Amino acid sequence: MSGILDLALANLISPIILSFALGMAAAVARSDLSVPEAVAKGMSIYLLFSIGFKGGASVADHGLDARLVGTLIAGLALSAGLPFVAFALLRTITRLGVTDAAAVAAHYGSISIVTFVAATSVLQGAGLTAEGYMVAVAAVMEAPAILSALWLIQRKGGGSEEMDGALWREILLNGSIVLLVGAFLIGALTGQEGLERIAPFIVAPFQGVLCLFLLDMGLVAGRGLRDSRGHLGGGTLAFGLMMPPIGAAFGLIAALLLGLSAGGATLLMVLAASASYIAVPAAMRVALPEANPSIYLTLSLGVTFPFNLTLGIPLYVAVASAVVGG
Amino acid sequence: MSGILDLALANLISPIILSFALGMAAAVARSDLSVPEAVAKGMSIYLLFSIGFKGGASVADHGLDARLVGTLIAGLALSAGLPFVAFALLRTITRLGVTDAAAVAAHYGSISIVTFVAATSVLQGAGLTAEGYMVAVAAVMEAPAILSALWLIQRKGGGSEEMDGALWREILLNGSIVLLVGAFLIGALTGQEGLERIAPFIVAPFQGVLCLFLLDMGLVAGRGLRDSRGHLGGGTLAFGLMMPPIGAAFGLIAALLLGLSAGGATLLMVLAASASYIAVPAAMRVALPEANPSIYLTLSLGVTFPFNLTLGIPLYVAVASAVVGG
Amino acid sequence: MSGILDLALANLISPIILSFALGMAAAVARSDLSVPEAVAKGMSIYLLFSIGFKGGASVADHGLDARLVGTLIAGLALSAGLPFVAFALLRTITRLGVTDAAAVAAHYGSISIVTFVAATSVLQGAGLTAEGYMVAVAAVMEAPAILSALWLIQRKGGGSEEMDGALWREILLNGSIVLLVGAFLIGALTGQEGLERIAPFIVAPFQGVLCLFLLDMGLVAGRGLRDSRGHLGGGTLAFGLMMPPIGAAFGLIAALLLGLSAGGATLLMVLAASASYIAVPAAMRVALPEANPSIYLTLSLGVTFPFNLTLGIPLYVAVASAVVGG
Amino acid sequence: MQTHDAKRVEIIIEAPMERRLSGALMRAGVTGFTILPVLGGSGRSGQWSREGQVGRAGGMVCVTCIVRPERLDTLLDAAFSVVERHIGVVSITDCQVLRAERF
Amino acid sequence: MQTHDAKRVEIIIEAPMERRLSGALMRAGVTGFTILPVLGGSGRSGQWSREGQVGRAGGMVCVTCIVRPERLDTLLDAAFSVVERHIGVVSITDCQVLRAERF
Amino acid sequence: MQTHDAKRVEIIIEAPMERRLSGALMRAGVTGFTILPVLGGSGRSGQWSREGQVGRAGGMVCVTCIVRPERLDTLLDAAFSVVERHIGVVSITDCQVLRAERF
Ligand SMILES: Nc1ncnc2c1ncn2[C@@H]1O[C@H](COP(=O)(O)O)[C@@H](O)[C@H]1O
Ligand SMILES: Nc1ncnc2c1ncn2[C@@H]1O[C@H](COP(=O)(O)O)[C@@H](O)[C@H]1O
Ligand SMILES: Nc1ncnc2c1ncn2[C@@H]1O[C@H](COP(=O)(O)O)[C@@H](O)[C@H]1O
Ligand code: NA
Ligand code: NA
Ligand code: NA
Repeated sequence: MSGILDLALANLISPIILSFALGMAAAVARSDLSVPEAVAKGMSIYLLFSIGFKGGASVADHGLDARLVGTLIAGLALSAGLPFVAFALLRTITRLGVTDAAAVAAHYGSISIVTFVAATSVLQGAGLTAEGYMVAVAAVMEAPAILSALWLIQRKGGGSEEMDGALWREILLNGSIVLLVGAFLIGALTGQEGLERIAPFIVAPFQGVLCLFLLDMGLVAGRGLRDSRGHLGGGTLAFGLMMPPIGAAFGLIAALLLGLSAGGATLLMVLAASASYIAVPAAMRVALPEANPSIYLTLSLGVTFPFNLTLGIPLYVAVASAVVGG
Repeated sequence: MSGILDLALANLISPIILSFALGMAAAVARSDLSVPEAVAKGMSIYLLFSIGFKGGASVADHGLDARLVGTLIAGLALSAGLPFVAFALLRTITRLGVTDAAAVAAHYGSISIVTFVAATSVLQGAGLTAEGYMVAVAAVMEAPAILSALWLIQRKGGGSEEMDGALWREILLNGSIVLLVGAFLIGALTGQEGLERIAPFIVAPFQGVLCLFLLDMGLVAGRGLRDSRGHLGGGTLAFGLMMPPIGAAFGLIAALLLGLSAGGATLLMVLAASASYIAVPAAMRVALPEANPSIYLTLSLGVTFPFNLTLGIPLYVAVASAVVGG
Repeated sequence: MSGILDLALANLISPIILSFALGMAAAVARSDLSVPEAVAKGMSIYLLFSIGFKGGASVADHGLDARLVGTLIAGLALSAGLPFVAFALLRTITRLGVTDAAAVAAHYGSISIVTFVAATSVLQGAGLTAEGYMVAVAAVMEAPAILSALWLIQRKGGGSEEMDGALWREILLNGSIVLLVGAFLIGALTGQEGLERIAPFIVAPFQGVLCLFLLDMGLVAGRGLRDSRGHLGGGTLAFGLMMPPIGAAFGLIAALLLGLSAGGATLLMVLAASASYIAVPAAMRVALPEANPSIYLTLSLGVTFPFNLTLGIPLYVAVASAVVGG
Repeated sequence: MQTHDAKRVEIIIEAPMERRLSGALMRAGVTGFTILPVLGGSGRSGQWSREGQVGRAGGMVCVTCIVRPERLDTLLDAAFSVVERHIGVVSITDCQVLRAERF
Repeated sequence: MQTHDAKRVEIIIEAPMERRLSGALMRAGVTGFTILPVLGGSGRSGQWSREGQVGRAGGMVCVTCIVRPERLDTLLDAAFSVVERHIGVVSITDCQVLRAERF
Repeated sequence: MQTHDAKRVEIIIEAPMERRLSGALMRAGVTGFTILPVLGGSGRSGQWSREGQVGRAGGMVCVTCIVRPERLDTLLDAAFSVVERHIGVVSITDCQVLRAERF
């Protein structure tokens, strides 16, 4: 128990969390501090490339694990299934309509890659390693949740734009998925040798870039919270804090069934627990324009993301270590 | 004496000064070389975060110095007092009206953080260390000068926009102050351990980023000089070269009274000698729209900044070392 | 022979080529992956500064080579002369008119600095070193080709905007030339000592930045190819693949006459073989607005650039090593 | 200088919808348009700014089309089919153009 | 397609004044506007460009508001109270809008 | 509020030509204009977007000038001398301005 607390505390006073907190505080205080959009996008490209490449290089190094295919399928199932759990919970404890509830549900089936990245950095600090292919699992979990949400809407009689080919293409080939999978393949092809050539770029400064990126995330999340004060009811807020551990529990069960390492189990929990705030919102604006963006964005970025970053990740590490025995 | 010359020469042929000179030359020759605004802003975020964090980590390491509070107060006093000196000098040797003179004076009471950053890097080259909290002093010196300038205007009968709460908030919570102070606190909280985690990002490449940043500063300063040729009278120009050593002298006196190290004395001189070109101009556009921006911007960025960068800093280092005995 | 194949293969599965391929694939698949323009420009500033500085520092280190002047003259001659070769070839094997053929020819006399940068990184991998002043040669080769092309047009009766002073200034002082030459001079002035101060910025992460930059180049080249499908005839395409080895042959002859090292010979071949896609297109839009940009851009960036990057460079390395005996 | 009557249509629309809008315009035979970036704005769905935007998904762009008056209705129909269920603003101004053969 | 008369007001103003302008508009009940970035320009106070700007403090932005004709004066009063002592340009154009209920 | 008639000219032109255009405007005595960035567009020479642009050489910008009606022809002549052989679009709208002494 004190192990969890220590881990949580160490996590809370790490430079990356404090950078996030600084951003949030600056936004809430209405400071004009801001990171240019292009720079924020540049950093996210850096993080995706780096995390993908390192995952691929690690797969090249350790060889393919028999569990790879199973874990990919588990990821697909979690992403497709969790929206139903989220939807049921939302319809029970909040007053959201079908459309808004389905839109929120789509976000919680999908994943937040920055939460994933932060978790790998906590794992590293805790001396745990994870299966390299977990980044591929992250990639496959981005999209299926959207399909489930649209199916939910159709069945419940809400109106959604028809799910045309253009939208499918946009979702499946969205920039982050392509970059993550592409970098993973490059890492897998060039292996340890390739990694060494670019390690001074993608490994050494990684934590520092993550700090500045989280500073910006804090700014964005803080502004969102500030502007939407009052828009979120208590039930909705509670959902944003309850759904992550519920998702994580499903992730843990899958990890145990698959026999993942403690590190791998943590990451699967993190993926299940986290909520999308890039790919899914963009898809929702096209497919479900009637859903209110300030609800799903504030929940996912303003409530669930900070929760996972500060308390969630250490909790999942502790639970995974205790249960799997890292 | 030859020590000063050596130092000045070593400073002049360092990559950072030459990068600045390259930018100036390119601008004057009307090359289309330019650094995208977003990238320049990204680099300044990097520099502020890095310098703040390192200051904080150094305070965490060396413990709190009894002089901290005294130095903060001295910084406040310098920032609030120097505008009066500058105003008197301007009204004596130039033909600027009350409004323009007050606007210029506000810039010279405030500080240029890039000059400060360049000075820390010269100190490092000279093997001197400074009190880590000097970055906090830099932060408190940004704003008071603005108040003095507005007070001057009101007393002299010039008209200025009323100094409303919104403007105060903007000045005190402007991005650079918040980032500098925030990073300082993060550094102080996470200490040496935090620094080690992100050192490959904020320490190792620092000098190189500073080169590119000064390249851009040179471009901007050069364009400003080019476009304002003829706008600045001889007296105004002379002010831009005389005020820095005068400010530095006040800084030195304060440093001696406080008993700062030679490094700390240099930095306090640099802060007093340097002139703002980001926070104060923005505040002036709102509060003193009648003041001519091309006067204060050209003076501060086109005259004083290059002077400090090339000759001022080595001079201050030499004087501080001689007087304090570094 | 197997040496060439090994080299080509090692080149093909290096992270930088695979990053380029990833970008191309993403663009062809119409993914919305994109690198913000400001970030791409920031990376190109980084690459130019870094390559220029390292060249200068290497000249400072090894002393001035008697061949420097000769090589600069050879570069000028290649840049001015190759457009005539290209023009003759284009008029023979394609159906392009005088204006379009001359515009394309200008691109092939000029150079692609990214191809040059990629080649230095392949040389490094192969353990070859080159004369540091080759970056200065690259700089002088940017512009003369434009003059040849405009002369060709005038003689052949095509109409071109008069070549006014403003255009000359724009071409000779364009950002990349100024930055490359400026950084070279800074490197030469500050030498090994200056290099050491900023090596963690300009040396260590270089390969990694190059990966992300080539990812963007791949995206841009891929989009260009995608959008111009059908616009390029077979003859034009053939030209884009034939001209690089022809240019390289001229480069090799010059290198042999000058007595360059195998590394230097490779780089001169690469410069002669590569085609501009930044400076020359911008000049053509001003001076030859009637020339169709999609022809010269697609050829240079969509055909010749990938060819050189994947097959050309290893070929030139192998030939230069065999002939010069590196 | 010889000028010709034309209509200038300005459509402010969510960035993720931009590809659909340009597709619809092309299909309706409107092949000339220009897209400007938007920094921020305010409307019935609240205030937003590019940098302060939650998730940065929902930025907007401003698409300007200049057409001959007789093509206005085709253009509006095409544009409306896309913006119909989405937030955004469509405005039309009378204008004059040089080089009418280009439109 | 059914269109309605409206007024399109374009205000070019210094970036540091933008928050004040949007505040004044909101207070005057003008809740719909769009802000475009400006790259550079020229006027009585000289030529400037975003990248070549000394200090980058003084960039400008372009704020566009579309309002019903009867709200024009309220809008102009609000805008003028902010730009009065500052540099900047205010222009008004007649236009037509779709979906008038949005304005 | 007192307004005055004016003309609003909008010129969409290739970025490498922008310096020439502003030079020509200045020489013709048109010292007030504003330059907006352009993200992308489509025309007879095809579709392009700033990020997807081959070589990024050929982006465009949008130059807006507001002038007194009697200066319109001078402006159009100056602008036309630059855009004549180049791609680009020139449109003119009637507008009203505040603070006419500024134009
Ligand atoms: N009256 C208006 N004038 C100009 N732009 C507007 C107006 N109304 C809305 N907009 C723009 O359209 C976006 C969405 O509007 P809305 O659907 O009302 O939230 C806003 O963020 C503004 O950028
Ligand atoms: N006549 C005009 N047409 C368009 N924009 C203008 C005009 N006059 C001024 N501007 C814009 O307003 C800014 C400030 O103008 P000024 O106060 O005249 O220096 C300029 O930099 C331009 O961006
Ligand atoms: N009818 C139009 N309306 C708005 N912008 C246009 C129009 N035609 C062309 N443009 C712009 O001008 C650029 C060049 O046009 P073009 O010369 O027709 O290829 C396009 O990429 C658009 O940005
Ligand atoms: Na999830
Ligand atoms: Na000062
Ligand atoms: Na060439």
